[in-house]
Amino acid sequence: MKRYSAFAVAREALRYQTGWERAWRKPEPKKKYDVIIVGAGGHGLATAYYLGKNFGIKNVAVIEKGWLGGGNTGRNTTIIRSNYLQDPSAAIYEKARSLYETLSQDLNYNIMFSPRGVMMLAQTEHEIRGYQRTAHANNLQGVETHFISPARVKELCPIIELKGPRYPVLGALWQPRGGTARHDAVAWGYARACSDMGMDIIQQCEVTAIRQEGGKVQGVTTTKGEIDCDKLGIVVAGHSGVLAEMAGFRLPIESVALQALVSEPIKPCMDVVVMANTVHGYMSQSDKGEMVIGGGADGYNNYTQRGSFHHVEETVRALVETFPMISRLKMLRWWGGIVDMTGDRSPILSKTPLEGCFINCGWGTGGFKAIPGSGWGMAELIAKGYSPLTAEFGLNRFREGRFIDESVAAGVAH
Amino acid sequence: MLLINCPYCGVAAEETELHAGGEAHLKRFGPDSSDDDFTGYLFHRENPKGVHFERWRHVNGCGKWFHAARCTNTLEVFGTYSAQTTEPPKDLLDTLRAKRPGFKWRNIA
Amino acid sequence: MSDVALALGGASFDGLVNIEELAGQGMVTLRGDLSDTTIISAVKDVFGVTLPGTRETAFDGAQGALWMSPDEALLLCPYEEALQRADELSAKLHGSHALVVNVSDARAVFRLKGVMLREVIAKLAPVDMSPDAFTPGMVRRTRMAQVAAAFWMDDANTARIVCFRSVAAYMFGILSVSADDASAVNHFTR
Amino acid sequence: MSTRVHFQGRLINRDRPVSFKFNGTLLNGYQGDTLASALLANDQMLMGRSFKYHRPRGVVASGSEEPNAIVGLGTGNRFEPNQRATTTEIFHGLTATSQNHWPSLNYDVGIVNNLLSRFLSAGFYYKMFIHPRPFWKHIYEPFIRHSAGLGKAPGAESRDADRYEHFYAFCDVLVIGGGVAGLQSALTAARAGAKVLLLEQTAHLGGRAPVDGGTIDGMDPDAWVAKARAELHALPNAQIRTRTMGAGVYDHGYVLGYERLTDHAPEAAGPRHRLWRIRAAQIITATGAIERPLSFAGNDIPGVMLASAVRDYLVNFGVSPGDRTVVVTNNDDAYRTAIALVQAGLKVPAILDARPEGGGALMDEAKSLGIRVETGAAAVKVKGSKCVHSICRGVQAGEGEVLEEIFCDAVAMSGGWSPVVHLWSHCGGKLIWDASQATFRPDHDRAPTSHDGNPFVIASGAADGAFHLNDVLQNAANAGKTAAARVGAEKGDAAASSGEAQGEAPLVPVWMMPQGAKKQLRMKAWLDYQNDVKVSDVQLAAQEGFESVEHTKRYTTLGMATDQGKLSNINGLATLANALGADIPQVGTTTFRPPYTPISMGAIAGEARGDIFQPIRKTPMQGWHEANGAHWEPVGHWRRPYAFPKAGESVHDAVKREVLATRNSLGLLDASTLGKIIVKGPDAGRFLDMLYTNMMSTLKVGKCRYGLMCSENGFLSDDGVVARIDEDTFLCHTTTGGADRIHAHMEEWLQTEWWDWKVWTVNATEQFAQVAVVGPNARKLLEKLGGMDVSKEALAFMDWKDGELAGFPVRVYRISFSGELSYEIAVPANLGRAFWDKLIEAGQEWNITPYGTEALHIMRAEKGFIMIGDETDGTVIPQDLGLDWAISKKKDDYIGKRAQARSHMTDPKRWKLVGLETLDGSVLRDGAYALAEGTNENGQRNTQGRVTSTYRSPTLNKGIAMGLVLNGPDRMGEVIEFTAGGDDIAKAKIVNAVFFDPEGEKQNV
Repeated sequence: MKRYSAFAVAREALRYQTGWERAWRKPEPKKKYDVIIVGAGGHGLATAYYLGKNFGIKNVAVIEKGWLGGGNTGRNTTIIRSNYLQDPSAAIYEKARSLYETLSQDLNYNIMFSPRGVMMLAQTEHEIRGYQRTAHANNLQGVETHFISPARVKELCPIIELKGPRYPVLGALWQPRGGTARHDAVAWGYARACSDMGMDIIQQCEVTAIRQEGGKVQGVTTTKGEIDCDKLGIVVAGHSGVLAEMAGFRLPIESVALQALVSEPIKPCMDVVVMANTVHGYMSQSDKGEMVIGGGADGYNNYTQRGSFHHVEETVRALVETFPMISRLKMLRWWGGIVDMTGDRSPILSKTPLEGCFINCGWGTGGFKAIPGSGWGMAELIAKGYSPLTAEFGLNRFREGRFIDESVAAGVAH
Repeated sequence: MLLINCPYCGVAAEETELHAGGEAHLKRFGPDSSDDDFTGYLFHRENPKGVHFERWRHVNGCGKWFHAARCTNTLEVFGTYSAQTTEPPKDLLDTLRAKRPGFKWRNIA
Repeated sequence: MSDVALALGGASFDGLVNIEELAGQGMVTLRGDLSDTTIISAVKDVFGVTLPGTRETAFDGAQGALWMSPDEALLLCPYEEALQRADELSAKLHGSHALVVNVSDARAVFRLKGVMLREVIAKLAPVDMSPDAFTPGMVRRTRMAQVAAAFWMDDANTARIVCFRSVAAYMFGILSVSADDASAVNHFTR
Repeated sequence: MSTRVHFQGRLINRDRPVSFKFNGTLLNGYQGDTLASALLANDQMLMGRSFKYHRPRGVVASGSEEPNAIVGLGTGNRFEPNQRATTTEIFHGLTATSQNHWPSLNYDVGIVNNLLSRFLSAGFYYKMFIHPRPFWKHIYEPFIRHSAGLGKAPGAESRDADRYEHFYAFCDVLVIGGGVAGLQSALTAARAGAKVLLLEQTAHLGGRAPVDGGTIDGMDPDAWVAKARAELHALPNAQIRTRTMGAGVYDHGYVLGYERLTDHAPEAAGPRHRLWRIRAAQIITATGAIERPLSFAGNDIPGVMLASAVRDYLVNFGVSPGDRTVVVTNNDDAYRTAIALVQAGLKVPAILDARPEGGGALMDEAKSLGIRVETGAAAVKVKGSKCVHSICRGVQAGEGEVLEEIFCDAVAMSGGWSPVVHLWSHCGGKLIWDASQATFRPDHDRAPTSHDGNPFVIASGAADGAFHLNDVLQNAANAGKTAAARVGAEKGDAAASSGEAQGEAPLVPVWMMPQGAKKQLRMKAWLDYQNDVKVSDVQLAAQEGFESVEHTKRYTTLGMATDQGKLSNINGLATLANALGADIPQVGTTTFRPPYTPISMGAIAGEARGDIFQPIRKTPMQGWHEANGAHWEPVGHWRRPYAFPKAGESVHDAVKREVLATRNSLGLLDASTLGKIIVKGPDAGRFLDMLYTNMMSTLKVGKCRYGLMCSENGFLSDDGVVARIDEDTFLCHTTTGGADRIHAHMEEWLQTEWWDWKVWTVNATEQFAQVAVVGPNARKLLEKLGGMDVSKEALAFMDWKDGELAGFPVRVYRISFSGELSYEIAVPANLGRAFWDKLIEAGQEWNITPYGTEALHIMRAEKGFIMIGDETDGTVIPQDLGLDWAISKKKDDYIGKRAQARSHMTDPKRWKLVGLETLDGSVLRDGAYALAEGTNENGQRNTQGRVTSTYRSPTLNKGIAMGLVLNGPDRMGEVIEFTAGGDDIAKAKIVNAVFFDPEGEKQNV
């Protein structure tokens, strides 16, 4: 692989870019791999990458029905944070966040991680208490967060309205090293690095069956033929249920549409990510200048990647109230993704009833920020059969009633 | 932006009048049930890419819960029916068999 | 009782339509099987009207009944009579499976007057307000902007809107904005 | 030089001059001008700078597809960035500023990027700035953000001076687009009897036809349009809305219409935009077509425009972009521009037609006017920087050898036409490739389907790929007829008007000009003008393996600018297909998403701003609270008084005063927000036994019982006091946030699980105002009011009773959430305020003190009572809180019982509720965690508990807290450590959670 650098860019400029090679190879599938990962989104590619990097397992194929990075990796609002309340969540999201810090260097691909800071606004007394609790927990989890004053909120984000008539800003949970990254680049960077390690990324290849024998996985049948493997990782957000059914087990998952939108680009006016949970909206500004906006998910099962407009309306209404200056900006682009919702809204990274088959799914609305940590933990789980990062995210937790519930701040007081 | 007929008041209700209530025809498992049955009841949901039976409530309307058969991939609504039943009515199943030959949902086909 | 205080003290607004918070609207919720003859005749006895069909209204002067769902009706009468009539109906239905509750204080009622009332409602409710779709004699429970509401038309130029008392100020606010003189849509009128 | 010519201009009124400002200069136009036409009339061809290279740009199009002429409009609280000059109608006093340059439009230092453009190829950002790591965030990224970004941000404190609204409309047939196709479709559908609504995004009906010429039913197109409009206007079942864009088609026939009411008249009263939410049974997209640019070097220089735009400016606005315009084309339509220019007395030095044989009748007409036509010709490159200087002619089949340099000041280009398929595609309509016209058009067999599974969108006219005027009308009439038939309207005559226009020879697809252009030329051939994506960038993406159109789009940013690729998508796609050696349909298209053109956030938010942003629920006593200085706390949609600080008093001091006054004498709480649900029926007791963990069926009439409700998942979800009204009837109190939720929960179980049980419910929360009269003097106050016996004997603790107080009809519950002697009194809501006033007045002698939610919280914590939302967070079961006493052991079942038997729920290591007291009397931090030894596998510090509620108790004058602690109840007296911010810790002793009056002597009097 030719390394990317300022020098390489200059060299290629002088010879009209003729020297750039393919970012990833275009291989035909082999007969057999040590590990097959189904799904070349961020999570699948990261899993493959860390299998190679951390465990030397490089005889790996990543099989993708469509195009790599074409699912939720490229359809989210690119927020990266790890200010979660529960220990298992904080562990995997912080692992991810810390890997993001150096990911551009690790992959030799600028994924534009921008640790500009993430704030979650407290707009009720109840939210203040909830975020203070999170700050205490984060402190013990090694996640740097602070509860900050309204004045500090305004200083960090001048376009915010502190004294909204309905929900004045009472403070915020501030994670200074949270931020954003260029979502497509994360998939492309991992793909390029995987390909460089000799792994095969096979696009336009749909898995139609999972073959097993004696309760153990044997391989997959695809639109490009049968491919054998020792171990199989299923990492197909939005379609996990379909694959699980092929493997013969059920998942506590429902697929729903989540929507996001961007405004037209404007000059820099917001250098932090703001989440306002009381009014259900969040916003940041991309490097292109677009205001990137997200909100709530639909309540019904949906595979169309089209959500319902009233959610957009609710989100925009909330954000116009929080950031009045956006009222005369215009919505440029709107899109939807299919997200997997589990029973406790936390992900599943787990062994399955089928020996040799592992599953990573259920990231709901929070998958992008977890990609490196999820890949790291998943690779360890596949390679060694156990990972402290994924230990609490097993499928068995639903049976035991051992939930990882991050929505606890949503309780309602007297 | 779905439009679903409420079988109780006859209104073609837009989604903002409705509340989605998840999978239909769940059988409740109580205190003496096995772990498997109880976990299945609480968490294991049908999640088909295709025909789905589900519950809705006409919350900003007559307040009634009802059932709907809907395709999660095209959003076609095949029909709605009473909440007070443990299985879809026969005429709806006939419609489905005609429109979606080979459809399968749990043990309904 | 002179101490009776409406949510907004009888607020009013003049614009595309005249909006007025109504005093004196008694309301009684009836839960029961609306096809049950005992219930039908008890309602007829006490409120003077026959229970209306699906999404219909029935009126006899100040008394009336609105279809709310297959097992719920909202019965109307003068405010000061509501409690007594509710008790009377309750008594008549003793032994039947029914629940009668005076809800006159739980709700606010607004009256819209003017030819543009369809338009004002259509700014707020996801309901076809065209004259061929919604007419006097019908009642619609729905959402208006962000709150639940029900409305019906007494005649071509008069509608009444019911919402919960706690959101009366909000309802009055959204109605007034929608009835702003400079905001005519002229969709139902030319 | 662009200028106003002395004739034509069908849309402007030369009797009505309009003055406006552009970049501070006062300019004049006419009523009817767009900002773009008015700027051209003033020889202001340069209108903006591109996004990446800051190249000087002029207007290229005449409608909503414009990528270059994007300006900031208005000032102050009416400033709007990124508005298209081509769709902005001018008005007196309009102020526009060009964007993305510094210090000025003419001299922009950002143009340095242009000089570096060779380095800034596709993917450049991903390959650069990797080292050193901190430089990305602090140096590279801020620079990139600043040079990108397009329009100026509105001021941080700016507040939109306008308002917005929504409107719901319903129709049988919605026609989007008011050109001749839309009008014909609307006429046909309306004549058949369908209820029709037609939307047109501009202020004018007719679309392109009046500019393009021909005749309809023997009439001039303008005359036919006027006739059609009159007929529609006369039909009672048809409506026309101009200045209203069909912005998006959503599932089940839902369409967003974006009506711009006052953008052309900002001083007018009323809303600025109205967002239409239309539900249509059938939608006809008569959205026309958009002309494609040609990819030749220098095709972005100001003065190079779409041929149709040149014609539009001339015919509609009497403006010519230049004196000498060279036309470059691969089709016949562009000849119309040449003919119009010559007929207007302007020069057309040559038409460069890429087709070896040239065109048909239109070519002959052009030649007869003396225009030179070169066939098989190519524009090799355009020379110029801020304006066109000349065009170099070569052969299309070649590599770019220059045969001739033709001096000119404008270039009109046409690469063919693409139907506007956006609205067809928004909801899943598929496309097919029409090779003869080199374009995608709607695939009729794969239309979007609605709730009934049937197609609900029909394309009409040019949007369906019908380009000849007569084809357009026939196609449109068919669309109208089909739509009407689908809604059952089939009366009348469905015949279309007939159109006559010149026939056209077929086009020849041209994706690169000349076809073998060398690298140096391809690097100057723009695909996406605004985002500066060139042919060479797309080719590089393909070379690097970005083979999917989605990859290429994202890698190069092709089609992601504010025009969303209206001009560039097909050209980009064809370029990619060529680079991959694939057919265009194989490469496919990107997904079309709403909105068609950007719509304002204000319009989306609608009326919901300020006071009516969200409903604020108000109790009957709200007016008193407002008048008495309440400090508010939002609780759901309610806003409850947190405390009532007096003048000069801090909120904290007010809370303390309220607690002490209540404990010592008499307090008053507005408890109206508590849920009150009436549950009645022969099975009501049985039902409540399932709903609550407690046994409710055994409750005696006249008595109250505190109950707990869990979710089926076992977690505690609500609590409250249940009163038995009569044998069949219960009244269930819920928390403030719980009223609607619990009522819905009850109805859900009754309707969907136990539908054979005879139970009715009514949510009577708002029927009653409820007041808690609390404190040692509570009884004295009620006795003073008189009307009923409130003695201990007549109304014991946990009794309720109907009666009268001071003439008010009341229901009195003797329940206490403070540990004091307490009566909760319900009165009809309309009497609530009067009753409250009466209590205040009568309670003066005991210093009656209204208190807010914080005093309520403190007093309950002093008594060790749990609070839903504090002690519970959705993960807590009653057993964690030591509430086993409220869980009936006699019942076989209740909601949540099975869940509570799961292994994690019965785990003895679950944290349990205890009281906590710091050793020094200080207050533990909200949300603090109790430290345990060591760390877990992930390096996180182990914990053994957490604080759930913590206050300074005014009564006990020390910090008190409740918390969940590992084995807590067995560790009384033990001291453990809690986090206290940063590395600080606080030591606290585990104690009983009842801090005050543990024997209950105060409430039981």
